[in-house]
Amino acid sequence: MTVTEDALAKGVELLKPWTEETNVPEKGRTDVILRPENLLAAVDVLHREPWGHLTSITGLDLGVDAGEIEVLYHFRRQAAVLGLRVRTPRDAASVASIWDILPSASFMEREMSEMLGVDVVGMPPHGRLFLADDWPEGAYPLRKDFSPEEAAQQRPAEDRPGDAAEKPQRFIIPIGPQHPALKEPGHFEFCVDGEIITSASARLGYAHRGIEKATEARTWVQDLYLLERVCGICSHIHAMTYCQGVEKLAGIEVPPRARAIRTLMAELERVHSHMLWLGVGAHEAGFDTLFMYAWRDRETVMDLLESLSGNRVNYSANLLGGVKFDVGDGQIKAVLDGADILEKRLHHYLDVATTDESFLIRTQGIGTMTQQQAEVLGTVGPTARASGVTRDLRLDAPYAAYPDFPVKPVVASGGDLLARFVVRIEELFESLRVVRALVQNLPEGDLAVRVPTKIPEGETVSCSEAPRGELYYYIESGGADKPERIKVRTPTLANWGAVLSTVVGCQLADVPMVLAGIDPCFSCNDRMVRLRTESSGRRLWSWEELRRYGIEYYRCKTSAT
Amino acid sequence: MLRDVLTALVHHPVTERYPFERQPVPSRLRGKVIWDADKCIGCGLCVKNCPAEALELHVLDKKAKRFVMRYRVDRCLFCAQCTYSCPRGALSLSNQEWELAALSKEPFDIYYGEDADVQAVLAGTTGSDDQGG
Amino acid sequence: MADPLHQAASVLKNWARRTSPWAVHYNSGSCNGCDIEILATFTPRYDVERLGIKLQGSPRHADLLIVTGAVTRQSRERLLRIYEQMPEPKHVVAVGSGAICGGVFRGCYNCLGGVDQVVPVDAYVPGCPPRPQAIIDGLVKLLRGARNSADPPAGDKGSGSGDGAGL
Amino acid sequence: MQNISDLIALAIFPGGLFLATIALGYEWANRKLVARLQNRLGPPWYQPLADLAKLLAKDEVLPERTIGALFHGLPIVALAGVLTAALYVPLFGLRPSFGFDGDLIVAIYLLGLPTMCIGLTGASNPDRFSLVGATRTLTQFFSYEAPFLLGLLGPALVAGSWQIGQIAALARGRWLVLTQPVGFVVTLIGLMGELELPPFDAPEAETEIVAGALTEYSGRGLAFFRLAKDVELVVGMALIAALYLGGVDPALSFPLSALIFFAKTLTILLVLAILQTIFARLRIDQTVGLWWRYGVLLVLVQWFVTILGRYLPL
Repeated sequence: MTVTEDALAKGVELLKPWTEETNVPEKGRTDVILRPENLLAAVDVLHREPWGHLTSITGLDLGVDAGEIEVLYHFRRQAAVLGLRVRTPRDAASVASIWDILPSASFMEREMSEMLGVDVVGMPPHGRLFLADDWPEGAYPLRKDFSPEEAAQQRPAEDRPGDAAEKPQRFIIPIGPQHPALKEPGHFEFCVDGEIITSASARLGYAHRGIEKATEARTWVQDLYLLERVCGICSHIHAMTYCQGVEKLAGIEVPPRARAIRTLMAELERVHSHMLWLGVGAHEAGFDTLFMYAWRDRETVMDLLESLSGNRVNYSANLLGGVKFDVGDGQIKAVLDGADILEKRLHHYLDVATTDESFLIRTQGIGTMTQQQAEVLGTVGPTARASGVTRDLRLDAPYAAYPDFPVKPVVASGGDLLARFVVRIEELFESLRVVRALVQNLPEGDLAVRVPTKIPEGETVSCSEAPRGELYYYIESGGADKPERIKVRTPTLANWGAVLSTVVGCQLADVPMVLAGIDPCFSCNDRMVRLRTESSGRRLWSWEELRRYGIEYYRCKTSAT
Repeated sequence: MLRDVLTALVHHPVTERYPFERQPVPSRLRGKVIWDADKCIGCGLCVKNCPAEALELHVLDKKAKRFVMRYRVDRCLFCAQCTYSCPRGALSLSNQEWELAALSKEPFDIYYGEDADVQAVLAGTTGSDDQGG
Repeated sequence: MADPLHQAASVLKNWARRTSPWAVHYNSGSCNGCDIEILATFTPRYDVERLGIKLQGSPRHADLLIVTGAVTRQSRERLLRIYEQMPEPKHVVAVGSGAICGGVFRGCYNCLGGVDQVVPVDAYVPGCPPRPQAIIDGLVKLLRGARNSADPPAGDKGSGSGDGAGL
Repeated sequence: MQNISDLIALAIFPGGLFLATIALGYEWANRKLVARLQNRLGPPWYQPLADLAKLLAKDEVLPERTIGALFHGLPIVALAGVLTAALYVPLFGLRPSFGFDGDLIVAIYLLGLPTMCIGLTGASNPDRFSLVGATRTLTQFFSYEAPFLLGLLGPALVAGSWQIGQIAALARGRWLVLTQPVGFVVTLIGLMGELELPPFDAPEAETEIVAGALTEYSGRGLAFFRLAKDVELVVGMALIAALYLGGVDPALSFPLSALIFFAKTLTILLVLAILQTIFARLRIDQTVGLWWRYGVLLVLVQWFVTILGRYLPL
C-alpha cells in the first residue's frame, strides 16, 4: 500500500457515513458520490482531519436531457486526489456554500455559480465576478444550451456617461496587486475599521475572455494553442499539463526524450517568470534600477528559449504526444553557459534583496502568513513554501521527467514578503541545477508519438507545478474530436483567497506590497474574493483615501514615538 | 547595487540600436508562413488544425494541382502547427520575415498561388466567408 | 502656408512629434505575452528611450496609446475613456494578433475582437507575441509614416486606419 | 542704457533664454547619466528640446470644474519664480546679475515657488490623483525646506552676510565643503527633495498615483512645469557650487571660468544621478521621518560647530 493508496483509503474511511458510492476513475484518484445535504458535514470532517487541502471546485453540465448539474470538490494530499461529487437538478440547481469552513473556497464557488447558474446557499452578497457588468441576467456561459449570439445581442450599452459619477465613492483606477507596470485594469475596495482592514474585495473580470467555453468548440489540437495562451508568462506549463491530461485519457506513453525536453522548457520558464517578478516587484517599490538589471539579465534566458523554440514567450514546444523540436549540441553548450551567467547574477540579486536597506523596510515582516494559515487556506507555490509549507507538485506527485531528475524542496519559515522574495530566488538555483542535469544527460528516443484525433471517452485530473504554484486541469472527453469540458484552476486563484484573508487585520499602508507579493497573474485568472465583514457600520473607501489614510496613520505614528 | 551601477557607468551599455544595427536572429525563429505550391496536395489538414483560422485553401483543380492559399498574417499565431500537420511539408515558417508591422490591414491578407488562379479566386469568392477551420 | 515662418514652425512641430512620442499602455484583456514584450523594450537591451519613447502614467501626457489583447466586454468602456482622455494629436498602436483581430480568442463569448472595433488604430504589429524588435519596428514605421503628412484638419478624430494622419 | 542691459541680462544672456537652453542640456545630462548607470543607452542630446517643442505644440485639455485662470496661470508663475531666482545666483562663472543684502533668502524661496504651484494646482482640480499628489507634494515641501535652508545658511554664517555675491566672494578661496561637510550633504539631499528626484519621488510615483499633481496637465502647462524643474536643477546646483565648492573666480578669462563652472556642476550632477539610481522610492512617511529626525538634527549640529569655530577666539 503506497502512501497515496494509504491516504485515499483514509479519506474514503472518513467519509464512510455519507458515502452513496465510491469509484476509482484512475490511479491515485478516488471519487465519492454524496447527496447535496451531506456536503457540509463531509467537507468539515476532511478539514478537521486535516486531510490535505481543497484544490478545486468544478461544475459540469450533464446536458439538457440528463437534467442535472454535477459539482466536483477535489481535495489533494500530496499525490492522492479525493473527489466529492454532488448532483443537483438543472433548473433549480443549488449547493451549500463551504465558505465558512474554507474562506479561500469562496471565489471558486463564485466562479461556478456565475458560469453555471448554481445557487450557492450561504454565500455573502456579491457583485459580478468575471462577467461584464452589462452581461444579461440568466445567461450562464458554461451551460450546454448557452448561445453566444444571444448574449452578444445585448451589446454592452453605449458608454453610459454617468457611469463614473454614479459611484462617487469608488474611483476605478488601474492599480493594486496586478503587475503595476502591466497596468492590467482592476478595481479594489477595502472596508476599514480604524486602521485595520476588515474586508477586501477586488472586482476584476477585465481579462476574462471565456476560454473554458471556447475549448468546447475547438478540436483537441486547436485547444492546445488556446490553452497555451491563458497566460503569456507561464504558457508552457499550461500546454504541458493539458497534453499530459489528454495523453492520460488516450492511454499514450510519451517517449523519455520528449518528457525531458518538456521538463527543460518548464524549468527555463520558471527562471524567466521569477526574474520577471523580481523586476516588477522592485518597480512596484520604486526601485527602477533593480528592475532594469533584473530584466537585462533575464534576456539571457529569453535568448535560450528563443534559440530552442523559435519564440521568446509562447514557445509552443508541445505537441499532443510529445514535443516539436530537439536539443542539439550547440544548444546544450548555450544552455550551460547561460545557466552559469544566471547563477552568478542571481546570487548577486539574492544579496541585494536581503541587504539593501531601502528595499528591506518595504518587505521585512510585512504581510506575514503563518504556516498553519498557509496549510489550511490551501495556498500553493512559493507563497506557501515561504510560510514553511512544503507543497511542491514536482515532489508530491512527480510528472514528466521529474522522477529521474528530482527537485530538492526550497522552504523558508519567515512567511513575510522578504521570505517570498528569498524563496523565489533560491528556487531558481534549484531550477538551474535541474536544467544542467537535464541537458547533460538527455535520454535517447524519438520526440513524439501519434495521438488519434478522437480521444476515448473519460475524465481526468492533470496537475503540475507552475511558477506561481499548483496548476489544476480537469479534462472530460465524450469520445469526439472536441472535448466535453475543460476546467482550469490557476495557482493565483488559490493564492488570492489565502492572501486576502491575511490582508484582513493587516496595516493599510503595507497593502500594495503584500498583494504584489503573491506575484498575481490577472490573465491567468480573473478572480474576485469577498470576505467576512465583522464590524457593522463599515465605510467603503476608495484606493486613494486608503493610501492617504496610510500616510496620516504612519505620520502620527512616527511623530508619536 | 552601487558596484553594479558604477561598473555600468564605465562600461558600454548593452543596448542594441535595433533599427540601425541588426543582430543575427536564431535559426528556429518562427516568422511568416511560407506556402510551397508544388509540394501542396490540397488535403486541407493545415486549415483544419490551425487554431486561429488563419489559413484558407481554395482548390481550383485537384488533379492539375491548381490551389490558392489565402494566409491572414493578422490572425496567425506563428505556432507552426500547420508545418507539423502538413503531410508533404509544403508549409514552413521563415526566420527572416518577422518585421510584419504595417499602418493598415491590407498587407495582412496574402494570396499564395499562380496569379491567374489568385485572380479567379478573388473574382469568384470576394464575398464568401473563408472555408478555413 | 507659403510664408517661410509658418513652414519652419510646422517642420519643427512634426520633427518634435516624431522625436518625442510619449506612450501610455493599456491591456484590454491580453494574455500578458505582448505586455511583457512591450515592457522589455524599455529595459537596457532594447531601451526605446533612445528613440525618445517614454512610458507615461497619465493618458494626458501621452501621444501614443499602445493597446494589447482582444478587447473584452468589461474593458471596452475603459479603453474608450482612455482614448478620449488623450489630447490630440494621438495615435493608437495595436500590438499582437489579439489586439488586431482577437487572435486565438476570436469567437470567445467575452471578446469583441480587434481594437479597431472600438478606437481608430494607426499601426498594427502582428505576432503572438511580436519580438521586442518587431514592436520597435512597428513604432518606427508609424513615426516614419507620420513624417510627410500635414497636420490633421481640426476636429478630425485622427482618421481611422490608413493614411497615418500627421502625428 | 542701464535698463537695456538689465533687460538683456533678464531675458537673454544669463537670464531667460540662455538659461533655459542650458537647463535643457542639464536635463539631458541627468537622463543620460541615469540611463548609463542603468546600463542603458539613454536619450540623444536633442531629446529635451524635442519634448519641449512637442508639448508646446500639443493641444491643452482643460478638465471641467477647474479654475481656468489658476490652471493656466500657475505654470507661468512657477517658471517666472525660478527664472528670477537665477538672477541672484552666480551662473556660468559670472558674478550674479543683481544682488542686495538678504538675497539668499529670497532666492531659496523663489526656488521653492514651483513646488508650491504644483501643490496648489493639484488641489485645485477635481481629479483624485492630483489631490493625493498635491498632499504629498506639500507634505514633502514642508519636510525638506527647513534643513535645506539651514544648510545653505551655514556658509552665510561664516561669511557674516546674507548676500550670495559676498558669500561667494568669501567662499571662493576656501572650499567650505571641507569645513562644513555635513551641511553640504544635507543641502545636496535637500536639493533632491526639492526636485522630487528618486528616492524622494513619492509625489509623482507612476505606479501608485499615475503622475501626482500633474496628472491633468498636457501641452503648455506641462512644458512650463518641466522647464521650471530643469531650471531649478541648474540654479540649485549653481548655488551649491558657489557656496560650498568655492564657486568661480570672475577675474579668470571667459572660457576658463565657464569651464570650471560646468565641471563643478556636472560633478554634483553625477553624485545626484548615482543617488537617484541606488535607492528604492521612500514612502512619503519615510521621507518625512528622514527629514525631520535626521536632516534637521545634522544641520543644527553643523551650525553649532560653525558658531563655535567662528566666534571662539582660536
